[in-house]
Amino acid sequence: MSKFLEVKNLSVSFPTEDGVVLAANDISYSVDLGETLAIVGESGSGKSVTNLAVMGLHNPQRTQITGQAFINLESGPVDVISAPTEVVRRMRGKTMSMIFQDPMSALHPYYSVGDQIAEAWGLYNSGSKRDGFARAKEMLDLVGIPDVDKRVNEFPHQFSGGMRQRVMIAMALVNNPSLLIADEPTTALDVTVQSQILQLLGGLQKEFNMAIILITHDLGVVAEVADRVCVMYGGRIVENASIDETFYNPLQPYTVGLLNSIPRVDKLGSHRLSAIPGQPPSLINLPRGCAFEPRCQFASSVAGNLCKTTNPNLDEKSTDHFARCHLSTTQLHQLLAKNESGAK
Amino acid sequence: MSLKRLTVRSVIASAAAAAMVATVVSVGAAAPASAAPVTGGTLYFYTHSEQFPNIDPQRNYTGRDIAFFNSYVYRNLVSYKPVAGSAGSSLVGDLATNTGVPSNSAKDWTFTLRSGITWEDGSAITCADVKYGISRTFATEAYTEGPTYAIAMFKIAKLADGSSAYKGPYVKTGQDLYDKAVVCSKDGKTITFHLNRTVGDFNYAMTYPSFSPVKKSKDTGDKYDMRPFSDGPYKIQKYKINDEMILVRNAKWNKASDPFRTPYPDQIIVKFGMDEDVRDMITMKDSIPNGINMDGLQPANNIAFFENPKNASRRANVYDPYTSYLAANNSAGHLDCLDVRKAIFFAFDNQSLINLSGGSTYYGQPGDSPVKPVLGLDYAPTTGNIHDAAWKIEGNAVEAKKYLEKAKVSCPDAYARATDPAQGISYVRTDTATSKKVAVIVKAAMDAAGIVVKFDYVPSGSYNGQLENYAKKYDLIGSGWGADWANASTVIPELWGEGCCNYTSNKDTAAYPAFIKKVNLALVELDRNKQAKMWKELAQYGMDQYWYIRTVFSKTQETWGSKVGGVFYWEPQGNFGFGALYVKP
Amino acid sequence: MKGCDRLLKYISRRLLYTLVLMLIVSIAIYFIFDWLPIDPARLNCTKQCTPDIIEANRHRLGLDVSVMEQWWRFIQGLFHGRVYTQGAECPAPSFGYSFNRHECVTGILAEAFPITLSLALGAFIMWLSLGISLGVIAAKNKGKFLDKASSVFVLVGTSLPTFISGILIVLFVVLKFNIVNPLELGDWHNPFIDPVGWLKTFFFPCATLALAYAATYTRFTRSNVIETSSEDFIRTARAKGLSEKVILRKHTLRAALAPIVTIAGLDFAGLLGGAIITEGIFGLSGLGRLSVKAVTETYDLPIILSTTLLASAFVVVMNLIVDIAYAFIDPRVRQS
Amino acid sequence: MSSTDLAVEESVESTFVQRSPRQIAWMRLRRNRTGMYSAYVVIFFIAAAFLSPIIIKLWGLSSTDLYLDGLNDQAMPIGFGGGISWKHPFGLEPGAGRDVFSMLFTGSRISFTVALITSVASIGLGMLIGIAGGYYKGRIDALIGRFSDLLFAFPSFFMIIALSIPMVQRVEATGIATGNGARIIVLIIFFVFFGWPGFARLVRSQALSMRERDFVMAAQAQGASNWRIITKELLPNLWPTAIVFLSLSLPGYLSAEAVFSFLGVGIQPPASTFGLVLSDSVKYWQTDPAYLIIPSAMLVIIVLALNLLGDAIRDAIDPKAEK
Repeated sequence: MSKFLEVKNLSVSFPTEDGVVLAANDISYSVDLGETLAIVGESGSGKSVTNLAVMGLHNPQRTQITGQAFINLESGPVDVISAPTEVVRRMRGKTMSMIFQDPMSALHPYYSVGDQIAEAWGLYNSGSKRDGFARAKEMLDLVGIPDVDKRVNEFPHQFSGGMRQRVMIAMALVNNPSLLIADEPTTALDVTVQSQILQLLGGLQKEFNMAIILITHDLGVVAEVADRVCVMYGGRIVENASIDETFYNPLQPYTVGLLNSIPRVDKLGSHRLSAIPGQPPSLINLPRGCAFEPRCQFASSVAGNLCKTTNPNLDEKSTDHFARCHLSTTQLHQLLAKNESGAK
Repeated sequence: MSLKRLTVRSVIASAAAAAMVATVVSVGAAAPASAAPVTGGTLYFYTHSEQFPNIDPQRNYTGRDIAFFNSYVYRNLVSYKPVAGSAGSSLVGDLATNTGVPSNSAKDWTFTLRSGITWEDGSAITCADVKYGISRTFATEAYTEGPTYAIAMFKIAKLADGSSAYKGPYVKTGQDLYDKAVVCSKDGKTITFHLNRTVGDFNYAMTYPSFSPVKKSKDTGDKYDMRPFSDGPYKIQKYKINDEMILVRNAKWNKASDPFRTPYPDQIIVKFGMDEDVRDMITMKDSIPNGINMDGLQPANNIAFFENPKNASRRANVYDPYTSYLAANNSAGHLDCLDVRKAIFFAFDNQSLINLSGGSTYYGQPGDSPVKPVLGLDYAPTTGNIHDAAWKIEGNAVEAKKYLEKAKVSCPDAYARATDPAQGISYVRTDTATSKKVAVIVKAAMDAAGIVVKFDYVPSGSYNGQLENYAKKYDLIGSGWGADWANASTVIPELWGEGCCNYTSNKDTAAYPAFIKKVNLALVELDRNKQAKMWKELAQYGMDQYWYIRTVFSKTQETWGSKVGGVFYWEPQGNFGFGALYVKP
Repeated sequence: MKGCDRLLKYISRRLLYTLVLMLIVSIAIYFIFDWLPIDPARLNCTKQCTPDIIEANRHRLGLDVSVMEQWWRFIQGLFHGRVYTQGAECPAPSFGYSFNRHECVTGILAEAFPITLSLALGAFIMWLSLGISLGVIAAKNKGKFLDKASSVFVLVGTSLPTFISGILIVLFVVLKFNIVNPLELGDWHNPFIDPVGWLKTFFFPCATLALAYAATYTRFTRSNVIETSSEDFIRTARAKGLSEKVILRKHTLRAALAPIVTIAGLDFAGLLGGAIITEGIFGLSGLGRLSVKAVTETYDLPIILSTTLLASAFVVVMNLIVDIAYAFIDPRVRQS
Repeated sequence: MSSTDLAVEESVESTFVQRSPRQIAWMRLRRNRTGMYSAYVVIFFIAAAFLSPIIIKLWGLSSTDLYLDGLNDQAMPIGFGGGISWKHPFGLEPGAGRDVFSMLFTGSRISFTVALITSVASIGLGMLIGIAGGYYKGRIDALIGRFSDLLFAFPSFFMIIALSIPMVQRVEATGIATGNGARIIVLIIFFVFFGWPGFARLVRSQALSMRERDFVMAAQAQGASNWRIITKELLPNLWPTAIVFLSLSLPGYLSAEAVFSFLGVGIQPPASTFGLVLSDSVKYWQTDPAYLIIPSAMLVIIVLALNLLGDAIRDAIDPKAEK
């Protein structure tokens, strides 16, 4: 049985004045209804680019997209990459929805929130404007906005950041989509509000049995809600595993680095926070070898110049745990253990 | 009459072969004897102007407009005969049956009114209407635009400030004085004017509409200038500034009571405010065949139009009654130096100015007197100025420099003014395109002679109103003047003496007292030949002083559409004989 | 509603400000023209210019009192009418009496205004539709031929001064093809009675002006549409599943064109004061020609002052309208 | 392109290639072919204008001499295209006989001088006042706002026409300059007087938002003086706006000078700015069309090039607006 969304060998590139930017390279992942997939990476790692491609939100004139992304509807699978733009457009909002990082700029400043939600609803439902507003109120209520009768007529600038994101969510979910792509939904928000939003998303997912793709650079967020994690680096997926595997058995030095860079209560005192040294790679002239090699503390441990010359494959290092590294699982474990003792 | 508007042609154009005495060209071409005039149709006039400057008879003092309204809308006691050639300068009774009877050595003049003359409402024109009309000239608190012969000549006392003791029909101060000076006979048939001095040709002044009647009950004051009450063959149906004037037939006008008017068209329409290029295109393309260009063409178009033989039947090129002049400011601190004035005179490049208007065919000639040859009796070629052996039509920088050298010694201040780049001679000009082009030519010629000249451009519309002020401020100022009638008494005293338009500031010069003494003698001289001799001597005297740097006997070009008939040039008015125009079918 | 209250309060505050501004401007204009070294009482007073006559002229023109008094009389005249010497009387609202034209200025303005309004409105509609549609086309075809062609077209139109383009249009289009009888060029026709005549008179002058203005709007629209297209809320609209047409019409243009309201309002108001050159070339007796002739030819102070005041009133009032319109368009403005 | 794409591109350029914003702008400008050609045209004409006395002399011409030999006895130029020849590449002026080539380049020197001084001065003034309003806010800002409202309310075009002649007289009375010198001064004063509020408003809004930005806050936190913040933090961030405004206002003032000269309130003959030559040449549209076409074409080319250059500079500095 195939999953609801299956992305296969998806690549996205932009021709620019300086050369072709390979923003996403041979990406494959899948997510099923009721499941949350987290995609993690630094900015510029290709995580948003990939999902915008799934939504069909790239400008076709300036983007080259190859590969496939199947959405398995009851009527049969649709490849949203090769399907006509009009078909994909009619799936947006209804089959798949997306919410964005900055809820202020993502809402139209000149229309009331009710207007904007009703517009989304009216696209797939026949009904008067009043029906649309009634539905908007319902949704606003659902996402936990108080005093909806009044607030439905207010404008985005009259809402706080968290409330705005709730509005965004209400708007994205107004047509009961099966897939919700949340692109850094909490980055711009306070920490307390962050968890409220995440809880809200989790609750709604259960209610509507949605597939959620959560794009983030914050592993803390991931830990809270995700079922599965894809780590991206330099336009490629470098690790793809279940949440537990990712956190407790990372098999890629970059993932390890990411994990080390978040404060953890359980290792308090013994653990020193460490940033990953160096800069993310240029996506124009990717090195022939591993993209992470220049920043990888273990690159020298690999025999020969393998990391410099050959890009590792995304291998299934253990059951349902994929990682892109020349080091074997045991080699990595040894090196990590050595590091830890050294630190002490 | 004053050259009220400095049109394109009047500034650069100019005038007369010295030999051409009293033989102004008549324009026969358009009206061959065989073609009989046709009654009916609409006659159009079009102009760049926004309006007629003034059409209230007591305020109208522009040659063209006097001719226009005298032909169509209002009548005088006496008019010029509307015929071509010099016969056009003879007088004919209009509202009066005669051309005036002088008595008491021409200090009293009596006119007999015609019977059957009516206003546009059918009421009769009375002697009181004439008297009332003329009295409006005295209302200087309201009207100042018209000629002031009545104020100057009537036997009414003058106050200390030189103004008349009679203040006009509105204020009524001194009304008794006026009633004594202008007397209607008991039967209302004759009107007599008592003058303060001998005026042998007073009846010529009567040709000015300032001496025409106004019906007191119809006097709307300032607004009369928008719609004078008609006693001519047409009345004003509409007059909107910047838009149009429509004249329609005056049903109450009685052909029998009018000795000469021939109202052919049913309707006359004047279109105002045409863009100059559009106006020229209409004329050149003959787009409005029953239309007349009231302004003349811009120089380049003028040449093109006149060089094209196809247009032969719809154009006239004539000497107009005006002399254009460039007056020097002869007062101290300006050009109070004969040598500097002469230097400027010799430096002038007349040829380029002539060429600019297409050659002397269109421009006329450099003149040698403020009096135009057309005045006949009062004109004779002067000596010196353009008859000087050293004068060259394209300018003589060498001669000019010679006089500058002299001026260095004789009048260092004026010399410095003329040659010091920090000072320079100031020359005021109107802000029209052609006027500016003239400036370029003048500048180049003065440069060649080492004279520094600086130009100031002022709005053309208010230029004439400001001449008095400009004349005091600037060193050089140009304008034009035509005799009000065929006597230099309406020229020399006006331009160089105590008259209206002396812009030379010559009154402080050493040469002035002798001059003005002789002028006053000439004014009261009754022997016309003796008087003429005196005017000629006075012209020579002034020209020798170079009060005017230069004069031009100018020519005028008129153009009209192919369906306009009856065109002739009305010599004394310097314009079309409007009354004879008709629209060909 | 509370929002409505706020809007009312906002409008009344702006209205008050506008009134005060108008008063200050009118006083300033009176002082400026009084300060000029030109004495209208001396003009048209060539021969008999005794001090008496100048004084009489000054009295007649109402210049024998202080500037503030003149201004106050003007304001009073607006509400109560005024009586002048020589039987001239102007009922309220009186803008003064022109002794050069022997008419009440109010009447002169009332005749000139429809002409200027027609010209301004026609040009406004033409340049807005031309500018905005070309701008949108250019933005949608960014970097392609249509983009470049439209920008060069409007730029050439703009670079040619109106006094050249206008005369070329008159001579080589209007008169060459006998579209309008040259004597009727600039004739006023009431658009409600004779729309064809009106169109004949105003189409070409409007086009001349529109050509001069369109470039600004094309460029403005183009860059605003492009900039707005990259806004997050447009991506949101797209993510909702809206079609490109709806996105452009409802989302992009609404945000991209809002700033145009400001400049369009001001440009329009400026034109209402009179388009001097275009009016001259096409023989239109609008406010522009009226005021310029009044300055350069007759120095007709009542007309100069009235047209100047009127022109600034247009600007100030249009500013107010723009502000209010903006409050309706952009909800954020209402709150501040 | 969506902002996400942009983010990618931005990061590519700014993070990896490591160029300063100025370098990036310069690089973009150089890559814009239209922009570069326009720049060459503009540079050529400005250089030609300011070197015109030398060029004209080298050509053996003078802008004030009358070449009467080239005119017929009706003062029209002899020969093709209004007397175009090797010696007189643009022909002769009908009527007076000056060399059109020398007239145009000598005249464009005046036109450019007026436009440049006006643009720079109104930008400078607008910058100063705009920053003052935007940075200090409060009463100063309100005062400036009211005053510029007042200026906007004046019908500037008409006021310039009405006031310039008396103003010229006043300037002449002070003895600073006479004739065209005084007219140029008056024109510049008027242009600047009515021109600065537009730019000041732009700067004010930018300064207003900038003073809330991190780098200004940081400087304030470090106790930097207002003067230092304005000169070191605000000004460097405002120069792109100023340059774009400059390049777009130059053609505006060039045209404005032409219009006012045409209306007779600007510079006057014997000088020969674009406006003067054009207003004269309209009179000869039928008899000497070349005399109309050559100056019009030259003005159109200059204004077009300046506009295109302005666009290119804006694209280069602020790619978001145009990319």
